[in-house]
Amino acid sequence: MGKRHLLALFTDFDEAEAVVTELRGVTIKGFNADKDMIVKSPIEHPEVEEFLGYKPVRVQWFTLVGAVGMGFLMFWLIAASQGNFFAQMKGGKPIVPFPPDFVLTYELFILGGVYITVLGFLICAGLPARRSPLYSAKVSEDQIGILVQADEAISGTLKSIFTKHQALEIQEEAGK
Amino acid sequence: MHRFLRLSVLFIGLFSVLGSYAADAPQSEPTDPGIEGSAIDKAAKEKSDGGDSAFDAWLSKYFDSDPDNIGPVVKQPIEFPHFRHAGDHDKGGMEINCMYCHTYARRSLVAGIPPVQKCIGCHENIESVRNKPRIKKLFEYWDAKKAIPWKKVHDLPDFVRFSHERHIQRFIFQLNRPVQEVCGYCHGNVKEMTVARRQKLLSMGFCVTCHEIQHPVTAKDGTPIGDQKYWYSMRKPIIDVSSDLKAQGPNDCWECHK
Amino acid sequence: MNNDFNRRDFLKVLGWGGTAVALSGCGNGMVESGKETVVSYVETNDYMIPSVSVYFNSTCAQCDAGCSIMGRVREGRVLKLEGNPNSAINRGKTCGLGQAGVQHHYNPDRVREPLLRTGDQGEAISWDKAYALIAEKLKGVSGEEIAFLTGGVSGHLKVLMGNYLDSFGCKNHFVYEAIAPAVVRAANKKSYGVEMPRFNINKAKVVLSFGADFLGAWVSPVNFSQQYAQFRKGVNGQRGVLIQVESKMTITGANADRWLAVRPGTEGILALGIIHALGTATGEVAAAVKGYDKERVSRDTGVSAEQIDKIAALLKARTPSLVLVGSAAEGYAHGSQNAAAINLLNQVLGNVGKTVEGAAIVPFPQMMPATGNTVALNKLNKGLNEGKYKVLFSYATNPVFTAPGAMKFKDNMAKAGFKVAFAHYLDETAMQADLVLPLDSALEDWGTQVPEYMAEGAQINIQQPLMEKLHPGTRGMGDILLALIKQRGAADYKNFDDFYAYLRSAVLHNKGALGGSGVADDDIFWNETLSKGIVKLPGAAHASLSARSGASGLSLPAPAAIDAQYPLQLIPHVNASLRDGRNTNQPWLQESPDPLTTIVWDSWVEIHPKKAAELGIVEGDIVEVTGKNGSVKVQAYVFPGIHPDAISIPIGRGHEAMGRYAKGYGVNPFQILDLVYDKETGELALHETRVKISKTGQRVIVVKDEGPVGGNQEGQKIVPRMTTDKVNLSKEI
Amino acid sequence: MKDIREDIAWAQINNDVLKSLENPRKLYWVILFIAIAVVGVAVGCEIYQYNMGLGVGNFDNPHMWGLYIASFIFWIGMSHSGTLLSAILHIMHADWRKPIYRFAEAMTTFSLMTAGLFVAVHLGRIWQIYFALPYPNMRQLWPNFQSPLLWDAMAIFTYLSSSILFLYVGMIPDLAICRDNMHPGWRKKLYTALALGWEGTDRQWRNFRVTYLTIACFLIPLAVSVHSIVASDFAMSQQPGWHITSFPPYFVAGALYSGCAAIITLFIILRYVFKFEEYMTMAILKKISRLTFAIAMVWTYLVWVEYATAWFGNAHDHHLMIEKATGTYAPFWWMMNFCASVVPFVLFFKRFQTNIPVLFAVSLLLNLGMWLERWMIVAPTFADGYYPWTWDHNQWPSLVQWGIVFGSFGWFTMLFMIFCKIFPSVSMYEVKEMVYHRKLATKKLQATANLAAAGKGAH
Amino acid sequence: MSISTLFADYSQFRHRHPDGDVPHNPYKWAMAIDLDACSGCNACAVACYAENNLPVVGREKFANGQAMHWMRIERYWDQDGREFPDQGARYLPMLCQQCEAAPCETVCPVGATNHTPDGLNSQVYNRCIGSRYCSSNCPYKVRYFNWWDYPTTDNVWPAEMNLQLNPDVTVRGKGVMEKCTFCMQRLRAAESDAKTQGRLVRDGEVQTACQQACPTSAISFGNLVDPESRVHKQWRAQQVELDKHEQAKDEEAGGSDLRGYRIYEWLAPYPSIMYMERVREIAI
Repeated sequence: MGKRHLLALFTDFDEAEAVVTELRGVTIKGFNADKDMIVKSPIEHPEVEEFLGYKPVRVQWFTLVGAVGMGFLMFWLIAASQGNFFAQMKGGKPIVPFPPDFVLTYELFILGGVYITVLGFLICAGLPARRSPLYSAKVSEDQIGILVQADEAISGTLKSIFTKHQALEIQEEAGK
Repeated sequence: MHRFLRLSVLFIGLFSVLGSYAADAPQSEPTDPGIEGSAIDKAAKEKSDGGDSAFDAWLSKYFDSDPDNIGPVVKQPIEFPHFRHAGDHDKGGMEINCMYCHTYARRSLVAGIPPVQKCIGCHENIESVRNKPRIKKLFEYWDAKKAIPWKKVHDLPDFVRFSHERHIQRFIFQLNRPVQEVCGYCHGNVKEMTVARRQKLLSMGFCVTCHEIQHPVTAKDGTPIGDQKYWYSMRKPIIDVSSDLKAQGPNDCWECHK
Repeated sequence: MNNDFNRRDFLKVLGWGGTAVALSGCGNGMVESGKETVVSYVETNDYMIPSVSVYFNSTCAQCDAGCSIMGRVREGRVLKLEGNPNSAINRGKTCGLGQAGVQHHYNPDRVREPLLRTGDQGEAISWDKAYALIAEKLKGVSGEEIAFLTGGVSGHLKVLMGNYLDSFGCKNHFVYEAIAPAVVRAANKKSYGVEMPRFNINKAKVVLSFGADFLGAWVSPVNFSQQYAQFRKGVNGQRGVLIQVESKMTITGANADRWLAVRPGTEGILALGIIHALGTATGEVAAAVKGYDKERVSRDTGVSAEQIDKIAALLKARTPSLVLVGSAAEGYAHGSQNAAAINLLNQVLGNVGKTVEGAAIVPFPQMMPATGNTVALNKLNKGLNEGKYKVLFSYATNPVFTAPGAMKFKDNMAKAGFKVAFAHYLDETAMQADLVLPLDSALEDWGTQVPEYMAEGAQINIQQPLMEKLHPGTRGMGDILLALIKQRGAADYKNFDDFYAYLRSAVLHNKGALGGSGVADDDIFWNETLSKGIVKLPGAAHASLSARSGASGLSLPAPAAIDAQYPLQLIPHVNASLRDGRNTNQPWLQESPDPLTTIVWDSWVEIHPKKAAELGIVEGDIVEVTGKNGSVKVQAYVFPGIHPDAISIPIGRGHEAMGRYAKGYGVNPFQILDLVYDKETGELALHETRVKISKTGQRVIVVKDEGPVGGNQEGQKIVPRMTTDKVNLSKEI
Repeated sequence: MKDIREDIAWAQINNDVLKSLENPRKLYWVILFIAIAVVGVAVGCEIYQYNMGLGVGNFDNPHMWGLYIASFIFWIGMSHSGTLLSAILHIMHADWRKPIYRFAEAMTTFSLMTAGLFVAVHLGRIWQIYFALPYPNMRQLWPNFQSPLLWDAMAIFTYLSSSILFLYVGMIPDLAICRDNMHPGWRKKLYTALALGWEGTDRQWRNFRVTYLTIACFLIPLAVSVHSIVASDFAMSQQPGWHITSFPPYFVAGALYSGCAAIITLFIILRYVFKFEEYMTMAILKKISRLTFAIAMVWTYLVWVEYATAWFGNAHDHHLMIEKATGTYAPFWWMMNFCASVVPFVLFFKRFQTNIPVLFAVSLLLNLGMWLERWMIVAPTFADGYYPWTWDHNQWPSLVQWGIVFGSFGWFTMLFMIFCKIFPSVSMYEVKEMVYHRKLATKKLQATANLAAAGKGAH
Repeated sequence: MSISTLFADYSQFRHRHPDGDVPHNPYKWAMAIDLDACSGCNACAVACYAENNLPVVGREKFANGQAMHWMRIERYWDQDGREFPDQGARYLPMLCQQCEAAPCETVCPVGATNHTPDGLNSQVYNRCIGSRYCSSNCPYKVRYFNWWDYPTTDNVWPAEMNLQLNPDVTVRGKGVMEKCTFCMQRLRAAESDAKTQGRLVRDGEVQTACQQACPTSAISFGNLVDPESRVHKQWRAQQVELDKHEQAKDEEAGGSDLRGYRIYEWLAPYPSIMYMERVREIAI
């Protein structure tokens, strides 16, 4: 008796919110809203995150490490290459001139920041990801999708909750 | 995970393709009419062209700074047996000093090729090998009073000014290093070759790696070598544990680039 | 094997390693194997080290000053010429002209084998054929019917030439130099008793030069330049003063402390005026200068009266001084008088014996230089016109280019039966010849040379090959003459197989006189001589100067009134590097900017700003300069350093043949010269041509080095200059 | 006048934008064709120059640099306003940027690519350009980290790659939309790959927001630094007319300026060829025109600062100043001042702020002016540098130089047009957000209004 | 790479000649040119062509301002609106000033032009990528760029002319910058000989081509560090100090009575060539 997926589509956020709050409220054995429920929306929507409850975002940490690490490393490499490899002397200038190196460090600090941020984004957002079993192109158009994962036994109850809130459409994973 | 695997496979493929493209094409093996099937000759040949994979050749050609980097085999008018002249006694050589023939090395930019005169000078009196094909050829040139068109084997780019004189003077006459070692540092172990073949990369990196070493600028007894005790190069000399003065080789673009 | 065999073996080219090296410049940095061949020899000597260059001494043949040079030879190629420090003439220095000697040698436009004219183009023939041809043409030709035209020649070549002509009993050896100081020589002869005394510029405190461009192209520029440097340093901080009197500023004028733009042709008057102003003259000199009071002189010459006083005062105050007379003063119908008057000034100032001395004499009169003049050219031209000459030899001169167009030399030359040119290039004269015999370059040939102007001590310069012949087809002039003499069956030349042998035996023959008396072994002496490149003659006698004043019969014409039709005086000026045009095919010289206008690769006409404004001419206008004998179209350059009544076109460009670097660049002012001759010597008066100038409407951008603001510093401190009252030279080393 | 219709249906948005990927107007193809032709010319010139040497560009001593460097700066400058719209306005929550920032960002990317080409074209030995890259090599040499040119290289690389990432990340949700609606074919495959399996789940959106904001924050200082560094190519040198402290801000302002002008141009073109009237509305155009006018004034101020610095500076600067105004380059210098300082006053008038033909002409003039400005920075300093002997007033760029410069415009247009045809040049999801939030806002407004009305009624 | 090396290097290479009183190298090549002796005859320029394989660009390219004369003679007139320049011209041989703090060095993106320990301003042709930034930043405009590929251009080095090329000097292809090298090939040869013999180069042992040719010996060249060298004496006599950008003597009231000066000294590139002003006689 395995898990099955249900995808319900809603026209606007108010209904979606209602559904979500209800699903988080109800206690059905074998269904944990925080784990088994995913909300899909066509636009970036702050409210969704509010009524889904707080979930931490860790991208900034990547940014910090990337920027500082890359900047520091690069300064070190540049300075070292100037000082320790074949010396190219410039009249009246020190062999390791700090001002130019700072300029370069600045650029590389940003470079590292951006790159690692994107890397962090991919990791945190789990991209590139496998497509979930149930997906509707409507989600990328104008409808809110709520994807739940539950035992066949309780799928009925979930369905009833969806229908109660005028779900436009409920898709169901084909049985095994 | 599999994504990264694919990536690495791709890269390795790319490298090896490039490598096989960039590495030198295999050269035709020169026949040695001189001493057919003599053991050392064979050994010398194997030595002088150690075949390695295209990829390694390419890698060492472009990435290593001082590995053994085998140049192409050069076909010379006479296949001169270095191992016979300069080789060790026990291997049947005569241990002739490099600078006996390459006599310009200590006083000129180039090591130079001895005039035919010089070869004849000895070979007139060596009857035993007089009718060996190579010697015959030599005498043909001599009788025709023609210079032998030797091919350059270590031909540096034309904008490079390399002075044999300085290196010989410094390492052989001032630091009393053995000749074979000094010459061999760049030319490889010539005394075991037939005709010479480039053994080292001789790229700028090859030179630089050596010029960056802190060389002793005082002879063994601590007396300064020439005027080099303080200002041998751009970097100030250091005194190491053995309390003799060391300084870096000249690292000035115009020392070598003309 | 004896030594000079080695030398020649050394000069042999074995593998042009160097060339390959030099030519492929900034390739990528990979090491090659088996591409190039090593430079290797069959036999060597100790000094034959690849990549180490050796210097050999010889003599510069770019002009007749006779500077000694050292050729840098490496891998069998001569790479560069330096001055020979042991030569009293140039003391290790060279001029730009001398530096370009290698380009004369390596010139791609050299003639490479004998050419026989067939119709319009020449056909290459063998030397034997050429000699045979000459022999055939000479058969039954009497000495009077042969003309031998040369430039200035000296040394053993001259001897050989003389002997060759004697073998015909031929007296027609015409020596012609287009821009020789012939009038000055004559004047000197009159006033000093020698043609070319020694001038000690370095001993003089004041040098008053009447158009003598001694820093540029006059007589022996390198020697004079060195003297000039010492003269500027002066003794204990007393810096020498240079005053230059001329109508067109030369490089010497550009370095003068005072440059006087005198009305063309009135230099002599100014000289007399100065004598008058000095007031020290007595007797016939005083009588001669009586009429020349300041007012008149300044009226005639355009030099202000107080200027004349200043000069006189200076000449009084600072002795010894030196007065020089040069090409600008001699180039007039009354050139001799000009020169005489100026030399007179020298005598009045008592410089003779101090700054003007007798030069040392080489005790071999037959080797002394045969100096050229235009009288000879005239004579030859007349003869050719009358068809007197069946055979004409021409060597080291280019009359078709340098003779005034009005002489019709080209046409007259055609009247000679058979014309042989010993040529280096196919220049204008060679183009007219029936047979062209290619010569070795000066760096391939043997010879001796005796300079006309002898700096301290007498010396004979040795010329010797610095490298193997470039072209097997060429021969040395000496070898050719020797061959020709042998044709005449002169018995005493049988045992010389080439000119080298002749030279060697000739030198060894008077070893004693040449300072080799101490040396027993001939070979040693000979090799020493070659290695020195100079034979110094110890204790050679010095000519003594006669100090008699040439005041008698000194009559200077008042400046001619401005001719309405041809208002301007044309001054063809001599460029230090191109001279009479024999060096024009050397690109370095074409590209080295003219010192005054910085113009390259082209001719120009210099016009004073005032005159230019008058005629509405601006820089770059193509103007037509028209004289009685034709006209030339040339770009205008507005130039302050010229008298408003004169314009100036440089000599040396405007070739119609000679080679890729000379042909078609610029115009040739010789073509429009008037045939006016100096009254006494009969020399062609170069500066006497009168022209008019008119705009053609075209305009070009003048190809020159100076920028749009010309010689303006825009108020920056780039070349400041100090006044003598400010500067303290004694502090300097 | 609203920035956008609020009752516009989201599906409608999808359709309109996706249409632009399918069937633009004919004009699109005309432009693309012309662009490619011009690029062809430039490639020809470059090959000729490569074979013959730079002499064919008619450079000389002292005219070492010519149109190439001028155009280089111009293109770098062009890139900046893209960042202005997409990053700065994003942080300021100016949501009217949303329909237009996508193509502005694309403009940034492609003008940077064009600028990069000029660095290469300018070199005497383009085949050795890898000498300038800091990588461990068999020569054991490094580039000279002191050289502003190397800073340029670094900065441009950073800027280019960052903007590409920024553009891409911002495009992921739209790519998902394309993926969902595109009929099967290579494009669908492309979108599927690029969309990285985006499904708009809450987790994805959450991280997306933070990432996008972070990159935006990085881009702003980056953009400023990039053009300051380009300015320091000149300011760091000693030459009169270049060695001026106010150059970095001056260059940055100029960059934003020319960029905004370019945005107006492209705005008008895209609006027409892709029938984006719904989204690229007059109201937005008006906002851009005002922004442009403001920046124009900033620039004008700074250019006068520069003139003052030169005028009261040392003799050489002073002289150069006079030469610019009266010498060989005078016509261009005056035209530059006219186009860049006077013409913008047209935007001062309301009626022109929405008049498309006028704006189009004006924007082109502004760009011309800004290009001239760059040229007037580079060339006159060579003509009248320090050393009077080498002054040279006769040098004139040859057709080869001009050909390559014009070609660069073709190159940019080509890339840009191709991009707009393949990727949505209007950000669909953000327009949706815009519409959504605006609708909410008006709802709230009405609600309060009704409340107030009701309250009155209760009285 | 250790931090100690790093900071050692930071200070180590900063020296100019001399560093305080102690020169950090036995050689500092410098020149002194006496403009009072210079007659502007161009011999030096031609000698330079001969020594350094300079291409003759021909008339058209010269007209385009693409001439390659490392050594150029400049002729200036007095700017006092007289009818005639009757006090002569002023000649200035202008060549690379081999600055101690050269503006060209710092800006080269690939480090093709560096400072050598003996105080020259090296230009490495095969490293140059032709960005031409160095020349843009040179106040004297004495750097010349190969706009064309001269080795393959007609009549630059035709058939035999190429045999004259100096093997010790690279022939530059298209797209590289070049400039006066103080005849580096001669210096290096002399230095290496001296080293072999364990001594320093003697004064006068090595000459530059221009100096050797100069008929008036206006150019003197040598080692500024060697107190016995002629150049050193001249610089000292003229009270011109290499590492100052304004000389003490110029501060004196009424100016100095010495002739030595350096062009654009105030820009502080510390040129290695001292010129000595031309003198004008007032007695005439």
